[in-house]
Amino acid sequence: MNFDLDDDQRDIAAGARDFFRGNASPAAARAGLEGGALEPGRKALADMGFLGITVPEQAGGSGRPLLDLAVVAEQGGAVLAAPSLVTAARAAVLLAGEPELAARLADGSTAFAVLDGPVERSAPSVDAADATLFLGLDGGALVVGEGEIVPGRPLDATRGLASVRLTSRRVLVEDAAELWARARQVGAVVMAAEDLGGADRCVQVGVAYAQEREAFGRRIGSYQAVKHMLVDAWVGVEQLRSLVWWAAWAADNNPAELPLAASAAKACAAATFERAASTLIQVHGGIGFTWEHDAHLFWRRAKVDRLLLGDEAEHLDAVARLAVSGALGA
Amino acid sequence: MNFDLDDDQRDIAAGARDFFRGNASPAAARAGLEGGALEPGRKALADMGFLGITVPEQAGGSGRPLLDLAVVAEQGGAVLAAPSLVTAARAAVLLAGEPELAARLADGSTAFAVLDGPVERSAPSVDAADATLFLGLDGGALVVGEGEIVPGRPLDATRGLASVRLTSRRVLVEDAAELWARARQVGAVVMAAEDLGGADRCVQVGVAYAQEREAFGRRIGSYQAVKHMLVDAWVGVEQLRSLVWWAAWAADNNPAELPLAASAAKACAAATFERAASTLIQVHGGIGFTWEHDAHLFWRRAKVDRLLLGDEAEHLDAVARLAVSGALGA
Amino acid sequence: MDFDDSPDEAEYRARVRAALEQHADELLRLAPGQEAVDARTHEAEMRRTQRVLHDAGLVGVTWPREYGGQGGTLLQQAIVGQELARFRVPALINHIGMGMCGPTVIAHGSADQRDRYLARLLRADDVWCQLFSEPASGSDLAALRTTAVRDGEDWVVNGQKVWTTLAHVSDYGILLTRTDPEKPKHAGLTMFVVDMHAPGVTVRPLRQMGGQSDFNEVFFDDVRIPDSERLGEPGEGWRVALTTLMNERVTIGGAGTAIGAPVEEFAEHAKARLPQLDPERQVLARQAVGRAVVAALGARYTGYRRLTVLSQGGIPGPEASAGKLAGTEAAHLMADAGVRLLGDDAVYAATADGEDRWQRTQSWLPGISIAGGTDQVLRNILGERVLGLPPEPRLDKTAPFSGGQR
Amino acid sequence: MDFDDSPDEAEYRARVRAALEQHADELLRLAPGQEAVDARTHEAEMRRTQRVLHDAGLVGVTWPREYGGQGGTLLQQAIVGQELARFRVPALINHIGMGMCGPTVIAHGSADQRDRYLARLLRADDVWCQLFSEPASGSDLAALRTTAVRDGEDWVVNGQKVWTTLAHVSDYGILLTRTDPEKPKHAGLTMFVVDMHAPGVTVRPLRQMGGQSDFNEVFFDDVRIPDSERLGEPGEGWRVALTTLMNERVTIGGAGTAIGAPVEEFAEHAKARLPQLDPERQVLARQAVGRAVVAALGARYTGYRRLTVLSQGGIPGPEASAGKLAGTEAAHLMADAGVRLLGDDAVYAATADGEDRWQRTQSWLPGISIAGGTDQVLRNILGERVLGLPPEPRLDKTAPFSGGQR
Repeated sequence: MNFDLDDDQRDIAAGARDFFRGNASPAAARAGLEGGALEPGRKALADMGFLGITVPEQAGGSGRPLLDLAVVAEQGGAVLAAPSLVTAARAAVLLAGEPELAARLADGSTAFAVLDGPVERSAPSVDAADATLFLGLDGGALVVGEGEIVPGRPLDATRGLASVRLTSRRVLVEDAAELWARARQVGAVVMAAEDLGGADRCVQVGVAYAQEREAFGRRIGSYQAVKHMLVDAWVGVEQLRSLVWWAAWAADNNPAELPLAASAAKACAAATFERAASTLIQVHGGIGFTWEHDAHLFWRRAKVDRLLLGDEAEHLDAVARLAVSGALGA
Repeated sequence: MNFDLDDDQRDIAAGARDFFRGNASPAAARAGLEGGALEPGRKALADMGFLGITVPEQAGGSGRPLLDLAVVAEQGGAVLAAPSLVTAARAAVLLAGEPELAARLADGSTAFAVLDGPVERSAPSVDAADATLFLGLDGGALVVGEGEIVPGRPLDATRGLASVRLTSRRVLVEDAAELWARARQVGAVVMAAEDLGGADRCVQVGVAYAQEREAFGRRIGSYQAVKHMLVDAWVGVEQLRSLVWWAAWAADNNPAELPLAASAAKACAAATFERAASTLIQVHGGIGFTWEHDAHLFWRRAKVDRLLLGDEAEHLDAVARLAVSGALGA
Repeated sequence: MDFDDSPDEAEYRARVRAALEQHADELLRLAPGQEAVDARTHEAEMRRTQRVLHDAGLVGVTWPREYGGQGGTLLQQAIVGQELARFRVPALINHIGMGMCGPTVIAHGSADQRDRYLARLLRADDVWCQLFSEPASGSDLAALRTTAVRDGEDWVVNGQKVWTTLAHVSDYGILLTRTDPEKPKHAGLTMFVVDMHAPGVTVRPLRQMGGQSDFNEVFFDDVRIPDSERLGEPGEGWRVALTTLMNERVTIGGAGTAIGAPVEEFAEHAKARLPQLDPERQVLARQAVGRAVVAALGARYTGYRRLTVLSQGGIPGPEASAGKLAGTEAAHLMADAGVRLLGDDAVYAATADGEDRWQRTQSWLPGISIAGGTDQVLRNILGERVLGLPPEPRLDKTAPFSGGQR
Repeated sequence: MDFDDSPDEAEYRARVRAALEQHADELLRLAPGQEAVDARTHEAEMRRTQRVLHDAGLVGVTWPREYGGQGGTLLQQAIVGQELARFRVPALINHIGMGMCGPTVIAHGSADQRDRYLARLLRADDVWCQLFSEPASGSDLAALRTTAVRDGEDWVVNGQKVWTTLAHVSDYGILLTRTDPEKPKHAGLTMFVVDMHAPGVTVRPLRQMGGQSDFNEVFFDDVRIPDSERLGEPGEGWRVALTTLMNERVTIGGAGTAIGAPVEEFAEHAKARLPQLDPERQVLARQAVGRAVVAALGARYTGYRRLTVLSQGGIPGPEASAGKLAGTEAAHLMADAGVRLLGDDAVYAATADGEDRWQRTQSWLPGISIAGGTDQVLRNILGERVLGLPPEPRLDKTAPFSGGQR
């Protein structure tokens, strides 16, 4: 039994943490709500090699397992980095047979987005707002094409959500339903990893404040109402971390478990991040619901992410269906 | 605006409280689990006039509004009295056109039960275990008859649950669907009132213990974890009380509101009583989960009642359907 | 039990309605779907609206006649509130002044202060704000640090207040200060009336997470207040503030009025959106809708019970705090279900056609669980004052404030 | 990352399996669906089972060889635990003795005590129990009132203990007493080994809400204990007890083993019952099933992370308490969904064919949120020792116990 990161992965995580802390921040997420640029941005992610972690080496990537990408994604999530690594992970699966396109994904020369829903008018899709080439599922076929972008008023600007209508399309894989499903599961795992980073950060910031702030002659973290709220959020984060690691590990090492594990991780992420962000606000009291405080930026991310790539209800339903059809083993 | 009991109803409540405290108790509910007799029993309830509160005066009842019965039921619920007034309330509606049977209901000379589900093999029905005459819905018709009783191993003995197969049947009302639905709504209100009494009692007992018991040099009620748990339970009880009163009032004064109000009250009762009973156990710590303590008897009642006469999901669904079809008004 | 008005109440309500109809043209009213107006942009109309209502006898309903009020009952006040809402008149510009500042001046002001301030307050000739909270003293109000130092006939005030509703349009405020840091925290406070136009007062809007600015920060930099503007004795400020706060409780978490959207509006929204979901999602959505409706109805009818207490001449006690807790919970459930029902639009800050009703409520609710008493503080109040549970041990009530024990 | 055994672990596991197969006929095993055996009715078989396992080298895995143990690792212990569960061997009769009493004797006993007790304990020649909790001291263990008074070479014990697992079959117990009521509560305690067959010891079963009796009350009426049976110095009882409690933490909320039903069993149940619901109820039930499975898997894989720490030679810290919280939550969700899936049978204590798996778990879980550390105490531990949040102010640590401050 060795259910822990190895030394390589710890190094990757440490490097990612340094990079993201230096090149992204909740402040950028705040500025993004008023039109500011996203940080660190696609180019910086490509330069760090993060967009190509799971792209095969032949296509210019690192050919590393999804777990490596998940630990990087967690660090990005902690500072609300954008664009999301979900697109990189998902597109890497979809472009497995397209080394040339995969190379453009990995080196950041093309801004890909993966479209959810019908390609005639997609659902709000991650980082579609500034993408130039779109992957979509069109009548069972994987297609690539250009499109017309319709953004909405952002709730969380870092997700770059937009609805897209494909204006051109070329079929890459004829019968792509299974590939598409796997890519979406992988995307769900990476989003859960980003949410893990965000939720973990919420608990850390909340704990730090509760250790300092005083009310009625005591530090507020000594009150059970505050303490237990933070503990419950932390326990949730710990469960989420386990499910994210398991799901990411399963993607490469036990693909039959991926559907269940991905749905479990994504369902857990939705509830855990939302609770952690709400807790962060509540622990801070008045200052916690001001524009200048970071708390609402995590809250916004949580409110959006919980609905992307399948909401909690969809994934709980999937977990139940898979569990009763024997996916847990006997 | 006068949303409060009137002096008559306060008197009725006070009288009922005295009666039930003298003639029933959680101890009897405990003994019932090992075959002991239920308290106060059907005869005592009839003698007090409680079985006939809503039966018309011509049929030997008091012809009083449902709200009067609800305030009595609340007092019975507080001590886990049995049999339930749900059957009296429901049968009184069903027997509106049968004064002779209604008189036998009111004076307790016949032990009625109202069967849920098909009369060929009913669902577990309240106080059917020792009933001799059954009311049921058979292909849209209201029937009365004798039956074969199949009890289960009781979780809460005071509910007298049994499944029944009618062995004889006589049609009382040919096209009874609406009457039946109304009777079930009235039954739901009365059960919610009994649950209100139980939940309220749980909070009272929990508060009293938290005021006395000490740990770590302080009374445990001074700890926020305990205090807030009790407050949340109490706030729930207050909401439930409002919904029960409203629903009981609507039955006589604004019947169009009854379906929504009854479902709201029953849904709220299910969650509120269950939480209050769990809180009662948790506040007591070790002693709270012993056989000799009363806490589990409330917990048993809550675990059973939440599923009877439609569970929370059924009633929430009904509330939603009614609300979107305009039952709230514009 | 009777949800209708008593004959007296019905008559009063009819008079209120008639007065509103008569002055309809002079009143600011909310457009359909609009919930509030911004005092920043509509100050003049809001002042005019309150003046017109005042002259029609609908302002200061419960205030004594000698101070320009109507000498009426709390229930009449509630009826006016209901009718103003029905007539879609937004909250009056001086609602803080009427709900909190005025009652404090009545209770603790000098005859001269009462004469100078109260009638003008009701007419909105002067708008008032309440200057209590500070960055370092939120729930623990008595930990405030703004100082007032005696200097001849004046006091000199320095410090910062925060969460001050309406400060940017206010003419006066009631200001709680620390005048003796050597006393225990509750004992060294003094209350004043401060002229918001005095030199050294700076008001800065405070932006909330949803982007709007309902509150302000107020900075005091050597602001001079004549001793004649003191409310109550020096060192008695905490007792004076309790008057204000008890009146706040009457105002918040009120009697039968919803926090957030009314449940009827929520039901309309659900009616429009539910059919657009696929059948299985409808099953799940109805659970959420039903749960929210039950919570909202529970809060509403519990509010009616409090209103009944008013109707019978009673005074709301600490149990009114339960109204805010339950109302906030219901509002959360409605907002969450309301947003989810939007489908794809739920991930945006507004729907494609610019409608942001549910998203706006969603982003406003975290503040509601904090402002006017956090959920946790309300639970303490209910536990201790209603259920009679013992308080937490307090270490800060006796030590001198300057001793670092805050 | 690798969920498989390391080569060493795999080899050890194979040896364990072989030993179990070899002694299969001598071991008490659980029938399908059975979760536990009652020591009241199966004492002899349970003692024999432990003896057989001991002789096969599967008991006291981590204990030093000098005391009859195997000198192995915590991970080997976990492997033995997993394989015993897989082989459906019920909890060993001396699990309290091995998990808590023995380690305390090892740490604080005299050489003579260690010689006399430890080897016999591992072989279940003697069964042990832990006598700490009292009616007036649950979470606040140090408030205990059972007294031991020195009398010549003996101590005389009077008082009552409660929640004592296995007391009715025990030969010895470790007993925490108050020997100096004038000292502050933690300072006046002393620990002893008590002979459960001594005159004046009375054991009475304590019935739980579900009807079963997993615990006992134990009464001490002038029970004499020789001073040589003291564990640690007089007044050092609290320090000795902490040794016991730290070992308890290793035992509870463990590493990857579920509280309540395994999730696979729950899934089987759902598989059988879901199709019997009408389609809309299936939609709702799948939400509950999914939620419970996610919680159970989260607890399981978090347990695997703790197991990994063991595997790498680490010691479980206070974060293990999170395992009990999360495991209890998952068990609650599974039990509730499990009961609801029964349809009509959910209102009874058993299904029509007498099966009571889910109802029994339901009635057992309220106790699990209390026993071995209430949810609230666990949250305090996690908040203070893992997250580093400040403790509550304590007023009871310095006053003399007899001063009424308990």
